Amino acid sequence: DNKQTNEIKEKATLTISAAISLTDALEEMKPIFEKEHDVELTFNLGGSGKLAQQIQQGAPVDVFISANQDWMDILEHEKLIQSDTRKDITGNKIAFISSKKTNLSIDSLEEIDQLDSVKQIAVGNPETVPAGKYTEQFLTSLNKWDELQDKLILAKDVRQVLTYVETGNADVGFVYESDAKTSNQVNILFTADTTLHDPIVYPAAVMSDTEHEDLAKDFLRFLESDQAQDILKSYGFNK
Amino acid sequence: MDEMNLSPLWLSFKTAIIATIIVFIVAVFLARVLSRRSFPGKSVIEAIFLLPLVLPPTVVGFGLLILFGKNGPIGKVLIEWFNIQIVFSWYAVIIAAIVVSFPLMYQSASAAFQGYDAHLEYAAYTMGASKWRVFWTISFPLAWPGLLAGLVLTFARALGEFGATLMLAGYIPGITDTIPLAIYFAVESGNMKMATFWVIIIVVLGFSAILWLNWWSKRHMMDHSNNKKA
Amino acid sequence: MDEMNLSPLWLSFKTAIIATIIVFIVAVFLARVLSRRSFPGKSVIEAIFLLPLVLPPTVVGFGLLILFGKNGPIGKVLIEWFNIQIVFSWYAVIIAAIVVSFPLMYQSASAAFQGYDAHLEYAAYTMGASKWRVFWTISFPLAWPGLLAGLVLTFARALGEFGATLMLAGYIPGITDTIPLAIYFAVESGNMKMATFWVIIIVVLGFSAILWLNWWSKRHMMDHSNNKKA
Amino acid sequence: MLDINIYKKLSHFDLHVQLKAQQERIVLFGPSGSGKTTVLNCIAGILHPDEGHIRLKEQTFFDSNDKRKKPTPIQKRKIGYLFQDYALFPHMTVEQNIAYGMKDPAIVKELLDVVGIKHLLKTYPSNISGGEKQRVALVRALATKPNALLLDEPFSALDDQTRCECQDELLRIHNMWRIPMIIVTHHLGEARKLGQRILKINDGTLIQE
Amino acid sequence: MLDINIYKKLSHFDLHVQLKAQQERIVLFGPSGSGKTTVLNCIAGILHPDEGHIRLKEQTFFDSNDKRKKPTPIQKRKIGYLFQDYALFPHMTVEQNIAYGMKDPAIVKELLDVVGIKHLLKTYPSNISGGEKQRVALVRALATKPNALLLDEPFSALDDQTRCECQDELLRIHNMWRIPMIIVTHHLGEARKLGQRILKINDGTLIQE
Ligand SMILES: Nc1ncnc2c1ncn2[C@@H]1O[C@H](COP(=O)(O)OP(=O)(O)OP(=O)(O)O)[C@@H](O)[C@H]1O
Ligand SMILES: Nc1ncnc2c1ncn2[C@@H]1O[C@H](COP(=O)(O)OP(=O)(O)OP(=O)(O)O)[C@@H](O)[C@H]1O
Ligand code: MOO
Ligand SMILES: [Mg+2]
Ligand SMILES: [Mg+2]
Repeated sequence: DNKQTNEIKEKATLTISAAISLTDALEEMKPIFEKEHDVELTFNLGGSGKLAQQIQQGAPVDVFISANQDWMDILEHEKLIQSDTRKDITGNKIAFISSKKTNLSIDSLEEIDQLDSVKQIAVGNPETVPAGKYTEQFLTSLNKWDELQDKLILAKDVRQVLTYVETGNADVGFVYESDAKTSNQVNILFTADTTLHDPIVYPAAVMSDTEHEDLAKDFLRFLESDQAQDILKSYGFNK
Repeated sequence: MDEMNLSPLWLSFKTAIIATIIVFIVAVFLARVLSRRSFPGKSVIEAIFLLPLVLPPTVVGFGLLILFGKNGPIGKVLIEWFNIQIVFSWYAVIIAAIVVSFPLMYQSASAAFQGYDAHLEYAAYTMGASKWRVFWTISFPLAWPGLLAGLVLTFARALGEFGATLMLAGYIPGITDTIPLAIYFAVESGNMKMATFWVIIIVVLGFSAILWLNWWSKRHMMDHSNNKKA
Repeated sequence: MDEMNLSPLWLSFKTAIIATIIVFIVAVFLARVLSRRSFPGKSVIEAIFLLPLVLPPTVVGFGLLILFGKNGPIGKVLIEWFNIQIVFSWYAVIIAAIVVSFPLMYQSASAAFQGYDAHLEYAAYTMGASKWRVFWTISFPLAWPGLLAGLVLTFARALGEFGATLMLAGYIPGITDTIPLAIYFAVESGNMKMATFWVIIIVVLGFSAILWLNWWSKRHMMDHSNNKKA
Repeated sequence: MLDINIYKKLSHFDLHVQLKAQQERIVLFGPSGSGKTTVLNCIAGILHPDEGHIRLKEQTFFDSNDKRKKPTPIQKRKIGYLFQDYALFPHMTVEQNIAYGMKDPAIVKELLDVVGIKHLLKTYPSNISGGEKQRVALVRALATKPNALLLDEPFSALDDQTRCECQDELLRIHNMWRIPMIIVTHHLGEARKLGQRILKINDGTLIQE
Repeated sequence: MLDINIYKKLSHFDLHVQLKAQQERIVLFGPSGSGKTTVLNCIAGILHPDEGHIRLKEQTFFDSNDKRKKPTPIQKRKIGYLFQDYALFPHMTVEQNIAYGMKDPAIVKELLDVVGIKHLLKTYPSNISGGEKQRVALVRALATKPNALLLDEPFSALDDQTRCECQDELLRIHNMWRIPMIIVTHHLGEARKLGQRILKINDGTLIQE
């Protein structure tokens, strides 16, 4: 009896493990959704791989938003997510950036051959960083990847790429467009043609063992709403 | 920086202190028990204690996640018997801090207990003092300089712990967001002002704690050595 | 696991050893100079030495990047004068390992030099020994148990260093891919076999080094204390 | 009352000491390195004989024939011991050193006056002279009001006058307490003055006088 | 040859010692705590007087009137010192202890025989008796062939026979080297035997005999 009243009083808490690049957008959505649903949102942010591993080890998560399909596939294969709830909620582009301080003049894909003149190129490790994987595909389709091997600095995440470019230690780098927009010290020289790499999508799904299934599904629905999509766009995400 | 949430400060402070106390007690006890003993395999045990230092914190975190996760051998028991969920909770933050700082305290304490003249303990025994009393009144104060060094290292390491915490405790604002995690996420989201703010806070916090510890030690534990040169 | 590249093993080994040697020399020297002196601000200096321990390694790495980067105050000079590029090179790996493990050695050494009877040094001086000789033949061996503890901590920490290395050195296969970096990327990419392989390698490497160090110390530095109980 | 029979291999000779003492003062007298300190250490429980037994009053501290019995730990033997090298606690003041095992504050008060270290109570052992240390160690050993007393060259660092006062005080205390005392000394006059029985030891073997 | 004038405030009295010594043996004789060890420490350079001077041969070790001059460091004074608490190096064998500052191996060889510690050469100081330690410290101090010798109660832990042999040896060495020696002792017989001059000290002040 006593227990019940307690449960009613306590607001439900929805734990959302989300790719770290979505941090700012999610923070902006948080109060809106919380108000509509009388729920508290808790974000657990990190690299998609780390988040997936936490889920594999039984971390109490309700919703997972990954920055790539691979980890979502693994979780789906292990039946840790509800397959029917899986949706691609947004997307991103690969941006080619340089420091504002340099006067590099690669303004378009056609001038990419000038990359030969730069010394160091920062890119996410393609084996672990989705943005790196897409960059690899992009450069491979231009037949540049192998040629540039010796100049590549592999970073553990997109943020590290940004840091290298911001501090001038790498001349140029490849990051998500959304990441590039968080920094006011880099220029986006151009964005990669989306046809030259796999589509960059952010799949989301409700966990199999969630205790708040309805709320979780509401949250996924909310992510697809115009309001949420506008917020995502303002941070550089595009479906 | 508009809406400054100070919870990481309090959380980090609380965590570092509690972890330091627990590590201190356990490591000093183990070091004392093992320091004057020699048996085959002792070196191996001591090397195992150093594991969390050799492995990158993320890997330590991964190991802890496997142990304390819902399906892990320890995590399972804790949930079934006590309904305590470790992952993503404050317990996880504490556990991570304890595990990574333990080797520092153990090594320091172990050296400290070898450093003084065992004869003095015998002298205390002849005066009828119990083992417990001899430990507290003779061994402990004589080993103190080394123990203090270990304490300082332990506190600093617990305060700065990041990799294992992130893995085991996740980054959950208000619950597991210690200062190092706050710095990391501020950097990740490009908020350099926020990052700098937290770096300053953690440095000030670490410094004050360490300076206080040194001051306290000089006052209460080492007054005899101050007099030495008088 | 098909095409196993063993370069991280050699790189980590080399880095840990060189970093340990450098840290040992510098920290022991500084600790000795400061341990028997007291001046205002000494505590503050010692607290600064602890900074790399309090700050998360990534932040330390960020700081090093600012210092040693192409446009950093030190990095610039090195490039212009000596044409040495630190960032993304093996130097970066070494520097990161040195910086993060320094506090461990300093604290241990500092405690060790306070731990023995200074009278014995005077006795050596009356026999005409120079400062240098007294240091090597008296102070150093008497402080050895604490120095050994510091050495073990330093080596383990240098071997396990990850965050600052990754930031300053990047991940460049064959040049800066130490074992901890290899483990990290294996874990991140879900290649658990590879991760386990490297974890085993680093544990074996760390253990062998530490066991060897303990064995060597027992043989060459502590033979007198073995005899104590005879 | 005190009954010991010690056999112990040392590096250069074997120690073989057998003695029984009532409530008397026994002086152990012998050249340097003859095994005197080793005997005291065995009685106190810091070392153990290879063979033999050690008994005080009804208690058996050590008995090599009784395999089940472990040696009584030092702290249960109630034996006062003035160490040859004093073994003062460096982190405690003279006062704290003396108070550490103190059972009889009255005795201590008297002693402090007689042996002349009252003015040093608040000082640390590293800041007092050799003879002062020795006197502190003496008071500390007596303060525990032990069942037996072992004194290893208790007055070797004292000048004749101080030594004489300390000896007299020791005799007075013995008259009061009536406990077995074993006193090690090199000083023949001292041996004659303090010993009700003098045992000579040489290379580990007793030569009754 | 040795010319000292020391003024130093101690906690319970002031030390004021003035003495000149040619190549002679001076005994410093006085009650426990009277400042004997402090005098030796000042000469050796371990402590410094508040005022006064210390000179040996042509060298000035300390002079409070000469503000520019820093006290000569211990290791440049060439003064042999047997510490009251021996100060043997615990991590070195007896042999290594003696070899540490050895200048005169011939003397050492003779000494080892006479004082009877030859069989202990490979042993560590923690494993030898009190009197044995004292003799090691004596040999160690003499081995350096110093310009002056300070002995702080050099024979206090020795039995009469060993003591006598050691005293004779010391006299023989003094005859050979002809250096100033300052010997602290409490033993009147020893003072008479060793001292060409006996200086009594009490509460820090000399009383010429
Ligand atoms: N800790 C030890 N380990 C091994 N041997 C020792 C130890 N202490 C002393 N010895 C040896 O045992 C013998 C007896 O030593 P002990 O200390 O009992 O002599 P002692 O009669 O007290 O001499 P002293 O009058 O010089 O103090 C000596 O030969 C000495 O070298
Ligand atoms: N390290 C020190 N610091 C301060 N005071 C000291 C120190 N050592 C000794 N004293 C004090 O100085 C005085 C003289 O001490 P000193 O050691 O010179 O005496 P001593 O004549 O050698 O006596 P003993 O024969 O007992 O060794 C004593 O009152 C003592 O308490
Ligand atoms: O946070 Mo991610 O998974 O590196 O885009
Ligand atoms: Mg003895
Ligand atoms: Mg003295």
